[in-house]
Amino acid sequence: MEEEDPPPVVGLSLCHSAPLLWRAPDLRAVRSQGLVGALLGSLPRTPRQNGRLGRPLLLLPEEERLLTEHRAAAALPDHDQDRGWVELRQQHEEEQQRNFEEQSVLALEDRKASLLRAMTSSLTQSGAGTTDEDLRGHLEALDRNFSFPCAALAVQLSTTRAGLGYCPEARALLLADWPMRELDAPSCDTRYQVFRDLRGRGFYLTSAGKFGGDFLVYPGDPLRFHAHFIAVCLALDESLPLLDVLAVARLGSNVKKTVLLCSPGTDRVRYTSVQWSGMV
Amino acid sequence: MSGASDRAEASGPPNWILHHPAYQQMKDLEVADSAQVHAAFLVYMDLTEVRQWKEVSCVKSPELQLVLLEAKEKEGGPVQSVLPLPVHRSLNHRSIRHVLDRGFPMLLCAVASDSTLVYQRMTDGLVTPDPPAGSFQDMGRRQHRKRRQKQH
Amino acid sequence: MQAAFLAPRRRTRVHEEYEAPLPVGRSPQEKSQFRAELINQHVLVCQPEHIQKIHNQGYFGKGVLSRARPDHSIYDHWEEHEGLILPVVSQSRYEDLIRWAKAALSARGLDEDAVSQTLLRLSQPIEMEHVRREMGGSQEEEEQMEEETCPHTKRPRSGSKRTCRLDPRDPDPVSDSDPNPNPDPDCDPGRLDPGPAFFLVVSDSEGRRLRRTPLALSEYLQLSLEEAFFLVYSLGCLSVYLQQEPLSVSQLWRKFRSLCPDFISSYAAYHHFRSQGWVPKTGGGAKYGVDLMLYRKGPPFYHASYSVVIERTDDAFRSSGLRPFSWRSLAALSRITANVSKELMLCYIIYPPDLSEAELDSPVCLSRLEVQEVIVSRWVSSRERAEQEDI
Amino acid sequence: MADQNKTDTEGKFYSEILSPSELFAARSRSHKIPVKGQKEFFPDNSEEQRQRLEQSLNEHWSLISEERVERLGNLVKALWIPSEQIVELQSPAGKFWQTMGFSANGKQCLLPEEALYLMECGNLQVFYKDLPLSIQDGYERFLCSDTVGLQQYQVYGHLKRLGYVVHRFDPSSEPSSYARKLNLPQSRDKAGRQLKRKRSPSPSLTSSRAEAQDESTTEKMEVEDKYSHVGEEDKKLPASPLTPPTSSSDVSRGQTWWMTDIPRDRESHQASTTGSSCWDFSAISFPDLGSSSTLSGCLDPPDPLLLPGGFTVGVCDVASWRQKINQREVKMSSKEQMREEEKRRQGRDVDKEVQQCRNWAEYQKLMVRRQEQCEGRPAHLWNTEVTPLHDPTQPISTGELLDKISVIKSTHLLEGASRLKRSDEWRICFNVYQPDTVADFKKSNPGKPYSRMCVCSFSGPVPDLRDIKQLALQSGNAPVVFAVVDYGDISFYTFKDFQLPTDVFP
Repeated sequence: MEEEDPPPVVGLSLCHSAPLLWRAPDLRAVRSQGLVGALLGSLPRTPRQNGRLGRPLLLLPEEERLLTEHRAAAALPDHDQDRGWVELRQQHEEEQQRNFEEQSVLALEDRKASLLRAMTSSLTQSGAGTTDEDLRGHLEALDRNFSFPCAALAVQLSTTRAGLGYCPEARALLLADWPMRELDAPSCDTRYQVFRDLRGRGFYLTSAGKFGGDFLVYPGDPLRFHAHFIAVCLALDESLPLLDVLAVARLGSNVKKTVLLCSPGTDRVRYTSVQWSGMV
Repeated sequence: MSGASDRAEASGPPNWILHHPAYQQMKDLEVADSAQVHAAFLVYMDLTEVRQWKEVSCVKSPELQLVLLEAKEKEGGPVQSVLPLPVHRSLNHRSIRHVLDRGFPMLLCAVASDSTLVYQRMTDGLVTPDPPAGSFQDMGRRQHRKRRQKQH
Repeated sequence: MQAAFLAPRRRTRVHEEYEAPLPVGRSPQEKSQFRAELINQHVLVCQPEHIQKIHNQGYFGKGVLSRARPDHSIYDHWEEHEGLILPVVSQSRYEDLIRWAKAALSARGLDEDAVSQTLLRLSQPIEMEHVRREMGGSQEEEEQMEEETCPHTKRPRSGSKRTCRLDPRDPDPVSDSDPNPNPDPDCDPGRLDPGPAFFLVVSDSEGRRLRRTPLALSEYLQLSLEEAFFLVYSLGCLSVYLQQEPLSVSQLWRKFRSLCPDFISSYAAYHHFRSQGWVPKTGGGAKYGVDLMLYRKGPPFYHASYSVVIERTDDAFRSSGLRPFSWRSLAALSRITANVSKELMLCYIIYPPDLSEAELDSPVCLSRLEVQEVIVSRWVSSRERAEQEDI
Repeated sequence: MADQNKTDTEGKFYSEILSPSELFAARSRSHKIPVKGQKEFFPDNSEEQRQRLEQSLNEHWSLISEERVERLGNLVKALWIPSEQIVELQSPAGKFWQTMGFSANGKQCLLPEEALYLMECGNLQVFYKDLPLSIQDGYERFLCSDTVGLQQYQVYGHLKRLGYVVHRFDPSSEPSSYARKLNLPQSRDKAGRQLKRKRSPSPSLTSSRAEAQDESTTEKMEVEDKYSHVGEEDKKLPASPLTPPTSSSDVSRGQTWWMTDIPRDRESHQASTTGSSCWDFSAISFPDLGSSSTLSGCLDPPDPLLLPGGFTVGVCDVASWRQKINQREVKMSSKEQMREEEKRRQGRDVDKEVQQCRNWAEYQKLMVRRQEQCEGRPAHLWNTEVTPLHDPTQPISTGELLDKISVIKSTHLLEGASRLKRSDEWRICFNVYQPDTVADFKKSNPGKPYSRMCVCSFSGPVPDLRDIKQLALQSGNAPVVFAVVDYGDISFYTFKDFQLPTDVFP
């Protein structure tokens, strides 16, 4: 399922230590590796709703660690390095100018096309009257009088920062080493080992906090499949109040998922499925 | 109406729990944790007397120093290990693995201080949950739920 | 901000009448002194009359052989046999009971001869005539008694469940103390039900044989430590015996503290809810991963209103809980509570700073504790997201 | 898996700057979101399933990679001023000004989170050093962990997208706990309430219900504040079996269910206790030393029957006593008189049997009788230092019994909260106002917030009682909501003060 070529290196931007992905191809690249992440931003198409969100994509610490271990992610340079600002400003101005000119042309063409459409339709409807002559006259008048208002200019509010990343050469820079962030608290390590193992088995994982666990475990892409498991990660010797086991198991049965106790052992990760017994 | 108070003074008949052969057997396992032994006995009684399980017996887990039960839900069915545990205890995954390593499917039974029992099924590995009922059945269930909500 | 009080939900079908809020007499004639045993760190009420009163007046405890109400019968199958309805047991089950009766008799210090004689007498074949004769008059009496004294006794759902008990002191039990003989409305009134003193033993080789029950289980009521202490200390109506010796209030307090890691907090919470007139059930909490469930009036009448988690805090309101909360565990509790239309309540027991160990050694310290109730609920920012369905 | 989706549009994905023709074309693009299909349970490797997945992914990526394109005329222009951490508007503000932004030195400004949200909505173009900032720039430059960090912004955006008005919480603008204790009228509060009255009927059922609840809880709090000095007994309405902890506002809700199945015989029970055979006070003379009409300086010895045994009381010279006592007449208002009368009545009602004794001899007989009764009580419970709270041989009503065993005091969240030192671990981040208040919303006079948000991380600690108390005190009249951020998920929890009502069954 995963490609033989090494996956493209994605650029992480750290927002107060939260690893965010911004560029659409990067989002696709991590999804192709079975990493889901969490979208945080408003969706450009319909921003005022929470049902479907847009970029940026926040990675779980486990996802970040997996990518860095595979050398498939690197940090983007910080925004404070305002390098080449002068050139960028100049570039921007030129672009805006070009943009205005081209859109003026497009707008004029658009108007002409609709004029043409309107006249031909009225021609066919009335059956007589207007001629090619008339049409040419109208079009010429349009040419003379048309001015494209500045307010009508369509502008892009870029999602990603301009600059690095748009030229393929710059991407090579991303291969440069960057220190892996410390994420090695024992609980983090337990979670990571479980995450890596389950991902290795082909599952897709998302955070399962509101279900009382660490991960929701999906048999395929969460866009299309329901989660099967609520994974609870704990060290083999970690003490767990029985009441907590009862609570999460009951929740699991309420939402028709198996609760999975996951503990990394010396050789492999141990899994125990907990299900409501139906013995009441 | 003074019967009740008179009886309170009398010592009453001997307690059958203490004379039950299964209880005696559990005692003989020399598990120090007497609350767990009592929990195990309650589960034993529930399985044999209430649920009519077959071939219910008790064994001691040397690793956990606890009484475990072995039982079959039906005659000729598979053996299951049962771990009875007072509800306010904690446990770790290693203890669960010890019981699972006996090779049987396992029930964890939480025993509340008033003898309420809550069973959880524990299985080695990943057990995919049952797929949700088909759309037809689902409809039925939803309507049923609606009806119940109306009643309340 | 004060959480609104939500009306408890009444059960749609109520099978019983309400006897009394608590097992204490409301007239000087009505004496209430009950007895329980402390066995294996658990409190058991063994006398059937005590069980009925303690359970039906305030819903204390749980029958060890029943789901809630102590109404277990060991017999699931009943058959008509020559005009009588009798329980049916298998040969192996019968042998178990004989073995058990033997153990019980030996344990009472009878010598081997006496034991085997008694067993022999018990296991002799009997005739239907004998059963009919023994049953004879008692049937009418019982029914009369039932009407007079137990108007509130719940009628079993079907004829298959009956209370049964046997006093091992009496190897030849008759059903005269059975408070609930054959009330099955469906059965032919002409037939007699001998109660559980006799049953049919079924074996492959010999078919059905009529036998005396060698020994029957009587249902016991197990009280949680909090329930037991409440009945002793707050109501003064129960005595708990340890190896035939009754314990004083202080002895019991010390004993329970040694058995339960934070008995003071859990008892304080229990006591508080009882003194507010509610019925807390510690056992039911296990089903929902909490310490106790809180009912109005009693489980037969209302659904539980609250799932309660007890937390202990010091004077600076710092928690020192035995079960530290995480958002994860709170999320799970909040969801399962909401799924069954209950509310999640945190019950903080606040200890003053100067409470000495000496003071804690007596239940008098309860008056120095304070209780803070907090309702935890999930606020749904919008209904637009039917996320739960979608995962 | 996504490899298969790499089509010839790949080039487009790698260049996220749109060409003029793309920009022009984007003006007429759809605003619909494709509906997600029903999810499946098992991957079965079937072609149909693969196709459905591919379609879903294609829709997903086209949605995700879409860029914001707006008409320049619809955009408000603004400048990012990093030194002040604000965004200054360069062109007139839009509709958002009703609920967002503030004026400073004659300039219209936005807080960073407001600016970022408006950028995400396609309303605002922010420039820095003459270059427009991208959304990414906004996240990286505007968010600051001291004020509104990423998690706070997630919560802000979540609520804003649902239409709530969200403002930063400013502790200094809230009334002090002292002012609150005095129940000083808050000018802001008053205005806020007027605002509510003027408001048109709420458009959505949910919000109006929530609001109603909100209103009633406010009232309740005020009622409670006013009467907090009233003793416990006064709060309990003895006639109702289930007494809400607070009065009136709750009753209407409760009535429907608790009134029906309980015989209300407590009152009649109480009425019958007023027995007729009491100490005959008309026959016992009580000397009124204060009365100016007292003639002689001596009092006759009292009837020995009225005295406890072993006393002999002779003639008493009262002259010296009269000098020691305050003889001024006590003036009582009618209210005080009533209270006094009430007190006297209650004092007598304490014990029915004692009340029936006509003299000391009878009283002592009663005590002996009771002692004998007590001897029937189990010695192991009663002949020790710690005895049960209740003696079952002395039956009393359930209500009295519950009163008797109520030894643990119930407290509330604000009690002792002011003595706690404020911790930095928890802070209220936002005030939140309901979406339906937007039409009449005044930034200068926002009124009482619907709730206050405390933003925290799912992996962080759960507030303990101390934290809950502190925040409740700080928040005062509005409930504190904990917005718990678990990566992309946000859950909201409240920890509300509660007092379980007493429920007495006769």
